[in-house]
Amino acid sequence: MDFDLSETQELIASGAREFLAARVSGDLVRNIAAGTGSYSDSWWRDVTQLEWPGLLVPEELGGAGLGFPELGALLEEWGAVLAPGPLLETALQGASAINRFGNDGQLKEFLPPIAAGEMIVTPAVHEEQPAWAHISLNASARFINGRWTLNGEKRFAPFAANANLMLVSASTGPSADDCTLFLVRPEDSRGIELTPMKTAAGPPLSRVRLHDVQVTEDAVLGEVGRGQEAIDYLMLLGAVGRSLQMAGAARQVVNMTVDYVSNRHQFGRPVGSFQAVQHHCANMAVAAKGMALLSRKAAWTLSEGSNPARAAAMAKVKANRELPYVCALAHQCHGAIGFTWEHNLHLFTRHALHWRSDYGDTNYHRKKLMTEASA
Amino acid sequence: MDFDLSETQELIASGAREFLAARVSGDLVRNIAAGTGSYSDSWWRDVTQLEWPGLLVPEELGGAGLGFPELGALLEEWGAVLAPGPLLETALQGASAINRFGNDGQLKEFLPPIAAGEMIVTPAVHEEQPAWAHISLNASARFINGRWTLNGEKRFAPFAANANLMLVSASTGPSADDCTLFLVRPEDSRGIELTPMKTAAGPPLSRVRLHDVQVTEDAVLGEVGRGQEAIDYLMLLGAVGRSLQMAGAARQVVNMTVDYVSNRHQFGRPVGSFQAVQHHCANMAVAAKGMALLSRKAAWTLSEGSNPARAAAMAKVKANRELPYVCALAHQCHGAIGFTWEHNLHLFTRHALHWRSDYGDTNYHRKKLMTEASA
Amino acid sequence: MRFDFTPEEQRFRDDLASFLNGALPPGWIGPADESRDDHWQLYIDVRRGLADRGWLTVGWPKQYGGKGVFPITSTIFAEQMAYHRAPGNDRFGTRMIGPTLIRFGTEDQKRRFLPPIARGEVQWCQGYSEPDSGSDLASIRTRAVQDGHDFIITGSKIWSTLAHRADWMFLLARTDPDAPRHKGITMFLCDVHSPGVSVKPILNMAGYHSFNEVRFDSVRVPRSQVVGGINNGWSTGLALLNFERSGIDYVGWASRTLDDIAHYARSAPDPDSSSLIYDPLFSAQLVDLKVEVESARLLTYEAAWQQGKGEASPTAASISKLAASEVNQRVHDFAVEMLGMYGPLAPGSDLAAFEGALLKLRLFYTSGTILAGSNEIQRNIIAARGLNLPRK
Amino acid sequence: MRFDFTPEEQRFRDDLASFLNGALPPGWIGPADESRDDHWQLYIDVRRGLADRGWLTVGWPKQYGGKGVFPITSTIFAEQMAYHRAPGNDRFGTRMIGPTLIRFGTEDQKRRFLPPIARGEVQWCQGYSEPDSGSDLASIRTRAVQDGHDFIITGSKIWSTLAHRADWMFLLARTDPDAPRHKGITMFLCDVHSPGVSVKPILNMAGYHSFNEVRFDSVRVPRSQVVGGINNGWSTGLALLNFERSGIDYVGWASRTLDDIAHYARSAPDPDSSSLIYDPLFSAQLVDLKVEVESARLLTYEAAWQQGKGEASPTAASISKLAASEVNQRVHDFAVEMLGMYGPLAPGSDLAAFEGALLKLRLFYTSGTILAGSNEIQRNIIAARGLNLPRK
Repeated sequence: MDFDLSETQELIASGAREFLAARVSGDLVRNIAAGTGSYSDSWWRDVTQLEWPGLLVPEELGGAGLGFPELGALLEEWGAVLAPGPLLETALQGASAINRFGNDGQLKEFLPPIAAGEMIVTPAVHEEQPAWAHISLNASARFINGRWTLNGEKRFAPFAANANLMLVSASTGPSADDCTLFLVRPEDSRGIELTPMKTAAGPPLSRVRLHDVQVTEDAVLGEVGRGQEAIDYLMLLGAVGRSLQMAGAARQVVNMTVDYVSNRHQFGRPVGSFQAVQHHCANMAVAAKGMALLSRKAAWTLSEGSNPARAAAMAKVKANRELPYVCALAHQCHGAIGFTWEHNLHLFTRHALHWRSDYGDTNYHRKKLMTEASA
Repeated sequence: MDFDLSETQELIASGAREFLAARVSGDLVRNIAAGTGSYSDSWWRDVTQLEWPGLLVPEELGGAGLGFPELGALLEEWGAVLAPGPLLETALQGASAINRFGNDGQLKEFLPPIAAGEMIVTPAVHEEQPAWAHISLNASARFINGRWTLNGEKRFAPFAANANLMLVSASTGPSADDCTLFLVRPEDSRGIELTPMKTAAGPPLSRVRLHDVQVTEDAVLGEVGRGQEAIDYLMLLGAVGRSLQMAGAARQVVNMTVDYVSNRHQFGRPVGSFQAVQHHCANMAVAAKGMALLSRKAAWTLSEGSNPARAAAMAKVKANRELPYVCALAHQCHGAIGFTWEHNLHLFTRHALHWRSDYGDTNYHRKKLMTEASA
Repeated sequence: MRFDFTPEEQRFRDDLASFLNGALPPGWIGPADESRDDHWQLYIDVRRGLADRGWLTVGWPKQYGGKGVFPITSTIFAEQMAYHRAPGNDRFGTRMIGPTLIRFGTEDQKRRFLPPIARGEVQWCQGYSEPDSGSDLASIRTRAVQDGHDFIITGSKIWSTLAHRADWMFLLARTDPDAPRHKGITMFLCDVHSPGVSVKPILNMAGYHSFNEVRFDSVRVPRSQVVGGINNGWSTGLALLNFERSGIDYVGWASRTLDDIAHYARSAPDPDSSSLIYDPLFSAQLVDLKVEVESARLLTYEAAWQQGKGEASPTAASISKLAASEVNQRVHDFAVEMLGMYGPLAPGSDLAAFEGALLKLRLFYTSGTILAGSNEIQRNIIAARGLNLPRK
Repeated sequence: MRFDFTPEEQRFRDDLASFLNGALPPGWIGPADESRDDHWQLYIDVRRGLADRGWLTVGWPKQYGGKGVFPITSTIFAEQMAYHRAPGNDRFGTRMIGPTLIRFGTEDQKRRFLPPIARGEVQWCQGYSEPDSGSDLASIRTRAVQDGHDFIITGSKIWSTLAHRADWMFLLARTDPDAPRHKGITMFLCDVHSPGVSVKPILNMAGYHSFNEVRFDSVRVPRSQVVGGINNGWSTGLALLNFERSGIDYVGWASRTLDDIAHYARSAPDPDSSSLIYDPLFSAQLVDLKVEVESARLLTYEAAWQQGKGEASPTAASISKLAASEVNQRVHDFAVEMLGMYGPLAPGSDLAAFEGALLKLRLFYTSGTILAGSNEIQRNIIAARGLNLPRK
């Protein structure tokens, strides 16, 4: 075992801390949460300058060729400041899924622009039910005259309005398992209609309606009818990535709270000198540290370990439980000031609610672990 | 709503407090928990002098003709001192089940001696699985030549060695529902063999082996093949009675703990002046009070309300959760001294573990509530 | 000992429920946002309708416009209002300053201030906390300086719910800066429209305007509007908090949301079961919360019962507030979680379950364990006053 | 960053497990009751067997009989010992006084005391707490008065685990009664068989004898057996506690019992399912605990990792002890509850599941959140030293 960040990981984390502290303000996040702000192209351009989208892309395709723990170190910092932007979707899900399931042509077509920061990827895989529910898809793709025609509606597609590559799942056969994942470029495709879904916080989401969207045979990622494996992989990556973001957010909430209670005075002494407040803070710190370790283990397991689904489920269950708990204790420690819109604390609470629901809610991951425990 | 004990309830409770404080020592309970002490006849004789076993028996049959809340007020005090003795079994389960399911002859035969303190009743209804599991019985009764012959093994019969009336369930038909409850007098019956089951605490339990035990037709309580209803009633009564005992025990643990932390000094001040300890005590007090109200409501519902099974399930779930929690916090507040055999605190912990397992464990009662919630 | 309502109580409960079902817009999900004019109008209409039936102040003595019934009935009232997420329950008037005036007010004050509250004609708000005085209320710095028959008030109050809609505020101000901190405080009644009063909105974390900061710039208040005696505001002010402190609103809110989510679960699809309600991981959590809500409800009614007997135990009220505010948070957190990806969708999204109301409530009820004495303070009170644990 | 063991660590873990499987009686459920002569003999045999392989003190420097490996290996050792519920792990010698002597001892002390520990020939015990000094260790009253080359010790120590089997005790005693309370304390090594030492058993709540009260009636200890300097016992004593403090034993115990109860559940009948393991209310709790045990395990290994780097953070150890001792209690409470009516059956009952061991452990582990610094104290440490929260 080795709990230290490697030199590379440490470099990435400290660089990210510095950049993000300067660039991500509470107001940026708050305005997005209010639906009044928007995702900013210039800020994302600066992110791409740091070559973060290509961390996982092989060096020969223009990326940094690093592993999940390296991107994980970044995602923790990304989560700590609630940074808005399609990093998880592009750098983790997009790059990895294409790298794993794509053919040579697809690798060469998509990974270099991802690494160069020119391509934003989003998974458009949920429908009325989330993709991890394994319920048969309503969106369908039919192969006619050498082209696939997609129809249906996907929901909860993050950053879809900014994406120039969508990973769209559609039914390609009679059984629930007959599904296929398509690489769809919205710019080149007619018939894609986006509607924003207003959220509490977290990434901006869209409904994606597909009206006779036509793509070529080359747009199939992996094999026709074998899309479930790729979808499961996207969900797995999402769960690990979210857990890392949540661990970073928890650490940040602990720090914010410690700062506040150290300086706020009541009854002639710092609030943080009361044992009840001290124990709240201690409980928060223990929870945040446990989250960090389980999510880092999940990231490491993706790269090198066995049974990543189990490690991811543990990390996400832990994160789903603890981040709302950490935020609740933080609110107790902050008192009324933390209950205001102007204060940043509720942005963490809002993200906690969003993040625990996507890429597998608590009971979904518990059930995965239950199935394994009774096997 | 009226949360006051009635005058009668208050008289019963205060009389019980006084009597039990004088008569039930920690050593008495501890020795029974160690398996080295035994249930004392003289102590039980004194209990019967107070006419407690007949609280629920109609006045015309020699009892006090009171209701469940009155017996409940007593059971709380009984639980508070962990009093050993078959009060719940005789006064609550025995008297009520016979009163409800017995015919005139049975009422006249059994209730007067119960009220007079001459008859100790025990339910012998569990087998390998508890009676509330509704699994088909292995013990069987066959009707031959005008008599029933019972064979099989019952387990977990409380105070069986002292009982002169056993309520024995046996299968009387091919289906799992075909069961019958028999009134068996061990003194008059051959073929009953008792083996003690060593327990952590709580009532002494026995395995009851039945070898061709013969009883007359009059021994059937209620109707042949309709015993499940009576068994369910015994379980319901047991759940309510236990919840009341557990509520009393929780109150006592709070009091013990408050006393201790008020007097124990560390760091030059009473331990009970530390905010962490104060909050533990506050949490214990809230839990104990909630237990008391839910279990009293369950007792009242038995007498006068609707859906007593629901009220009982709520009371027992609450008691099963909170009494171990209250004891755990009490141990935290007591520190090492509470971890010794000589200290009384662990007797409460031991009883908590026993009591939460009988008359419906937590998940059993949760499932009852779940079934109702989804109906 | 009895755990059901009397026939009169039951009838009141039913009548109130049917009034509310008629008074609220069809399909009302709530909660009200009183900064919206349509919701504020609804608030006024409901408040007036309740007053017309004598229900708004049902627990008050008859001579002041109440029905003089036992506090259990007031508790039923508050529970039903909360269960319906109904606006119009002016708790600052009916549950806080009203009972305080009944106990501590002068005859003139009672005659002047109580009837308008009972008639549902005025709105009150509270002026206790200040930017630097939260849990430590005795540290307030708002000054009131005597000037002839008046006092001149200067300072700042914060977290004043509904101050932007209020007619009157009761507030605490320091009248003797040289006295020990608990001794120099006085309670005043102040017309919010007086010259020098300015109200600044504070947006809450759920994204709407309920709180305000209220500034007092040499605001003149006649001496006749002192409640409970000059420099006696600490004990008057604490008595008022005890009138306020109850878990009943939380109990009503929590019960409603549990019913809502159970209803939702009956038709919500579930990957593993025919519907979410049959998913044991869902229903096990549901029933655990039901047990806790029932426990909090009984604790709350018991506190009201004690109060009705004249044994107003600060501990019973604290226990009720503590238990109820915590289970209410758990219930709303559970509800939003069980809505899955639809849970965090915001009001305004066409796919948001319950029009986003449960999310909004989940966020809003974060305040329940903080306001009206944080739950840490409640635990201190229970330990010190209920269990007599040593202070040092 | 890596989360697996190195091949050497993995080999050590496997070798240790197979040694234990051979050394323990077939079907060993544990726990050992060292007051029983047969169990004590097993303890000695296992301790010696471990020592023969160099494993008992595997983390010590080579010159003192260890293998000088990284603390991760010591942690693997402790986890496996706990998982097997194996006796023979003399943590007072190997994890407490040993590392203390390596850091603070004189060369003579190291030569005299370390090899017998490494060879598994002696048993140590601890003399810290006193009847009136529990959490407040600095208030100890046991006196040590200098008399020529010796000290004369008088007083009473309590909660001394295994003192009835021990050869030596390390203890704290007050050598300067006039100094501030943290300044006049000294650590001594005392032969338990010295004249004037008497050991009185204390039965624990699980019903067996593990603790003792140890009285010192003018016990003579040579000055050469002072550790870390006269009047310097407070810092030496705290350093020793930091060596001790780890959650790893709890992690091992909890993992084993979770495995046991899962194994039991595979064959246990269940009213609603084919077996208990398929009851979602059972398995949901099981996996929740697995997550928490895994979290505690990682926290514990991380603390060892930091220690191995020479960055012995008191906070990491406190966090590990806090998390692990609490989940261990939850695991054992869960296990006994899941055994249903068989859970509370005591050792000696032929129907008791696991021979009553889980009940006994459930009761015994009540101590885990109290001993070695109560978890309240651990939270204080985390707040003060880890988060730098203000003291006043």
